[in-house]
Amino acid sequence: MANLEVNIGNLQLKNPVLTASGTFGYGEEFKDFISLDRLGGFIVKGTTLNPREGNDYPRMAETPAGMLNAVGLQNKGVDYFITHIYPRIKDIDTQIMVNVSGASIADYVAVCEKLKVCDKINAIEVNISCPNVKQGGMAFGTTCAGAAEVTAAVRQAWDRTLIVKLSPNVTSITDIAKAVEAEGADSVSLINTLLGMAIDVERRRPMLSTITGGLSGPAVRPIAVRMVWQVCKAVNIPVIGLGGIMNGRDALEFIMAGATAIQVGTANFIDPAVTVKIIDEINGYLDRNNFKSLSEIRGII
Amino acid sequence: MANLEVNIGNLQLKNPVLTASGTFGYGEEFKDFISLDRLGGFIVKGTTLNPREGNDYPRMAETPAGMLNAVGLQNKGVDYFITHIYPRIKDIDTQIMVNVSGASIADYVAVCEKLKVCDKINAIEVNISCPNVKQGGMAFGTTCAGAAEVTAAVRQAWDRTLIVKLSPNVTSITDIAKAVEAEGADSVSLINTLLGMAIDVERRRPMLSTITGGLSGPAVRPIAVRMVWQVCKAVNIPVIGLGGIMNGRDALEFIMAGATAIQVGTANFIDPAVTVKIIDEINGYLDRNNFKSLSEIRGII
Amino acid sequence: MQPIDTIDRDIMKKYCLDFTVVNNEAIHELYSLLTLTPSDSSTSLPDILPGQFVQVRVDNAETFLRRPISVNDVDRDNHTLSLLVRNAGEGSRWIMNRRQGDTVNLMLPLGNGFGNIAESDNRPLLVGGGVGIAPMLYLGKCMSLQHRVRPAFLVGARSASDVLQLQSLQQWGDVFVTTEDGTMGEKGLVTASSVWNEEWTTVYCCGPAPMMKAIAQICKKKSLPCKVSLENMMACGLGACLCCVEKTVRGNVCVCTEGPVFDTADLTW
Amino acid sequence: MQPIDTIDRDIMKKYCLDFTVVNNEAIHELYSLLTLTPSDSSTSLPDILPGQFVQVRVDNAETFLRRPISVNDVDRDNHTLSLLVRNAGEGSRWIMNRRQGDTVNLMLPLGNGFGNIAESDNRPLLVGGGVGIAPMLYLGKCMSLQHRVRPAFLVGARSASDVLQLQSLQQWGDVFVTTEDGTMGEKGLVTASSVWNEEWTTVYCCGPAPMMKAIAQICKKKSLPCKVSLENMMACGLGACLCCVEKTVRGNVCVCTEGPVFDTADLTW
Repeated sequence: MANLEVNIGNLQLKNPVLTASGTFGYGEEFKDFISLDRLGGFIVKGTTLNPREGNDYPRMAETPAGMLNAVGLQNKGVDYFITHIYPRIKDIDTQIMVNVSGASIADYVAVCEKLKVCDKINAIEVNISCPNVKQGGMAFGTTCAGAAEVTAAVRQAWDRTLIVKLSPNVTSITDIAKAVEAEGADSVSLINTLLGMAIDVERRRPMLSTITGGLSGPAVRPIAVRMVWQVCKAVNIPVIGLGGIMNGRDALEFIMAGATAIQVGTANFIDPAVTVKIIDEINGYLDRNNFKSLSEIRGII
Repeated sequence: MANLEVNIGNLQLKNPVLTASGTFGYGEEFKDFISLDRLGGFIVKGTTLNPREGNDYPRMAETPAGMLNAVGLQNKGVDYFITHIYPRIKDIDTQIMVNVSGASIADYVAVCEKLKVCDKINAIEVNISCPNVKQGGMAFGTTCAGAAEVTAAVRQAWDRTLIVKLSPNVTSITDIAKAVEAEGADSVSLINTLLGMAIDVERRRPMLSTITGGLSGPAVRPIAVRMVWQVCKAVNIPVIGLGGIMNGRDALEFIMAGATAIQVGTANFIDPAVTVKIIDEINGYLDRNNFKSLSEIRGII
Repeated sequence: MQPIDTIDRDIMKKYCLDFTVVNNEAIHELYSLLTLTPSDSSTSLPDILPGQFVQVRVDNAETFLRRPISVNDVDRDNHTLSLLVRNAGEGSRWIMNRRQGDTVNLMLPLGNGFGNIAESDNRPLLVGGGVGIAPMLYLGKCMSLQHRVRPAFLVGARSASDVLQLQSLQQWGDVFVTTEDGTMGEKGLVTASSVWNEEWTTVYCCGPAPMMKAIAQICKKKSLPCKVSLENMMACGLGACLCCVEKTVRGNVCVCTEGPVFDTADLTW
Repeated sequence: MQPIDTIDRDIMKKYCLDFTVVNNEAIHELYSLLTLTPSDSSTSLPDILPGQFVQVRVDNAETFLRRPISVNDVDRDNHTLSLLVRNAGEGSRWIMNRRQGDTVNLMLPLGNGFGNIAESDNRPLLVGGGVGIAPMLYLGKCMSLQHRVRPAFLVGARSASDVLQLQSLQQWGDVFVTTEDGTMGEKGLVTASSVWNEEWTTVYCCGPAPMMKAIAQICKKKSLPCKVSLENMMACGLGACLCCVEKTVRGNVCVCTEGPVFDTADLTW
């Protein structure tokens, strides 16, 4: 039984397996399939200052080894989360993080201010990379200036662990990562979805109501592993890797590329118990190869 | 039997189905499986001024619904092509194009100058997006200035049809497309491969000798369709779409996104007769839906 | 078997289990009827309410996500459930091609189902178009066995050969048929059936969206309660991905958890 | 059947054909022997030279590219070819799981093969390690039937139970065995076999790279011609993708077209 504990800034995780925002609801949706306290942590879905209805149906399209989504940050708003959802999940023995989104810097800051009352929320993940909203989202994540501005403002408002989620839809993700590191981010998570599109050829119309959407799933894993490897070599803060992780082998690929922790996203839709299987498979791999801890293989490439 | 003819600048194609550089050799490799004169055209593999041995083995890794390659422009050089290969293929009744690569602007120009003697070569595709070479290649393709510089120089040296192949590894592919259009490119082809990476977790080493390589195959199709759709709305020159096309439906997806022609790449590795099947499937679709020509559905999204 | 009316759907546990194909009958060129039982004989078949569905895992090169399929019938004595599958693409084709003895992984039970049947609901009409008849068989069976209510079924099909599971339906209630070519029952669409001249207490409906919307209109005019089962595309089936949303009077809700069955009064049709 | 020595490999037509599984025998926990015949009975089995290979199309969620597999045997009278498949991953597992009657798409014949056998080559030694024995069976058969040369086979395996196709090999030549645990033949690796004390005219070898390199060294010392069959990863199998290259004295060449068989004098080992 190897040691799977990892730290993201001051945040201690019992193991490196987290769930990606927007793919795991508020955790409760999966409690019949796994014991949530086995997870290193989970990141509740994109939360905004005000309630959002999200985009029109259809919001999803299946693609080769992946899927496109255009949910558009549907959520009941931060106040509803704090009053109705947080009390139900706060005592689960794992790290619960909130993915924070906004259309303006003021929005991001306001959500962080409100979340301070949740003393069990030790970390937030700032989403500057959502491809499915008109304002904000990816707009902030595709320039160093925009990314730095959001990070600096949120850093002022939030003194617990601050993770910034990066967009892969850029020429140089390392430049963006360095910019948010410089503004005090404790960690970066990558990759968010790649902007994609699919067409219903028989009906001659887009598959998504928004025409374009975010691509996720194993299809994008090679791109994600490459970006994580590049960013790990460029920054000194811990990196959280995600993008198409379906099993323990995939998770280890990100860790060997340098990731301190990983997030499981789309795979939760196909196997609701995949996260605990991944934890067990990582464990099995370390034991089989006589590694005592993840640090022995992290960034080995 | 609908009309499948399309024009790329002054270049007339009997149908929109081309083959992507580096996936179809010099055509001859496929002559046992299809009659080459059925193709709209084929693009012979990346040709450089001097012979190149390419990268070390291993150069390939299978990924979900795709593959990574790091061939590194192995080729015998433009002189060898002109003397030994061109004479063998020049009389095939289809459009034969040469993909031109270089480590410097001077290289690109020199190759074009030499190719002028090949009077059956009516078009070249300038590769400013190869992710697998140290100098040149993608370096030119990821900035508007670099892309414009190569295009302007080649435009001076080559008065036949000039296609510029764009890299998807950028924040805004429309800006690059507009830059090369401004310098006189007759067409843009996209997407080249996405920079990716895979790790052999059991051996704890990269799958490719170059660590990173180019991702192709159906996995990337949603990204390619999105970029083609964006570029078609941004430029006035014909766009050639490619990226994970496996069948007629996929090809029509690109055409409905606005592409004038398409290239079949990785699919040639799985079904050597796929190009001809795609031509027949496009035909069948148009007939079944009573379309007389591709122009009725091109850019319908 | 616990009477379904005593089951609180909100506390029904969900499972992800391997099932073995006991039988796979091609009942039509486009439809197969698969009978499945838990592969682990020590695992009992989970409770399933009429109108609930399962998410089937598919393993082929073309398919990535699970496929939602509504439960057509449940046989407690034999520990089996059956799925009526329509050939609608690579995913459903893979399911239809499973042979006896093959293993298929299911997530179940999912969705709200048709809900409890009120005492006053003693003249229910169950309308199914095409594969939409699938959930109606199990609903009618439960009404008949657990409520001593003999439901009426209204089946719409293109032609006589497309009327599915007629004998099975007739076990539990009277069956009225409409076919577009008039080769069986009344000619025309279900909306034109003479059953609409009779009195009903509630209409339960599943089929193509245009059909369900037309029937919702009829019920509105007659101020009849109408429940429809929707088939929005979904990824997870658990309310996590928020992809299968339907607009309702209370905003966008997930069809996989708030549905698939909706009272048409709650929809924005 | 046309004697293979009269076939000019450079003008051999390549085909992409559906084959039907005639037989699939699990000859070992890790190996299956598949016998295949063209699905279209009017299609004759293409000419195949010893040492050539086929590209098998795989259809499952994990596999995208074809899998190259060397031809183990060809039976002209029954229009079948056989493939010895080792369980090496999702792709080969899919192939091993094909049942009798299933269809598999093949591209063939691919590669150069072992080439023509010189008159002077009257004491050939065919060395196979593990699944590397696959091409040696067909090579030995052709030598025996078409050259009246009785080849010697040297088979290396971990243990007696891992020695494959012993009886088939013995039909065509003398078989010498080495096993790492000494449970059959001589104990040790093929490189330690006493057969190296005898005189040979050419050594033909297929197996793990370290084994082939060691044997190349032995041959070099004895200035014996040595031909090895390489198994580099490949995508197309046609010389188009340039992924399977091997360094040679004349630079990088494609194993799929210039190989898979190389004279070790041409390699940079």
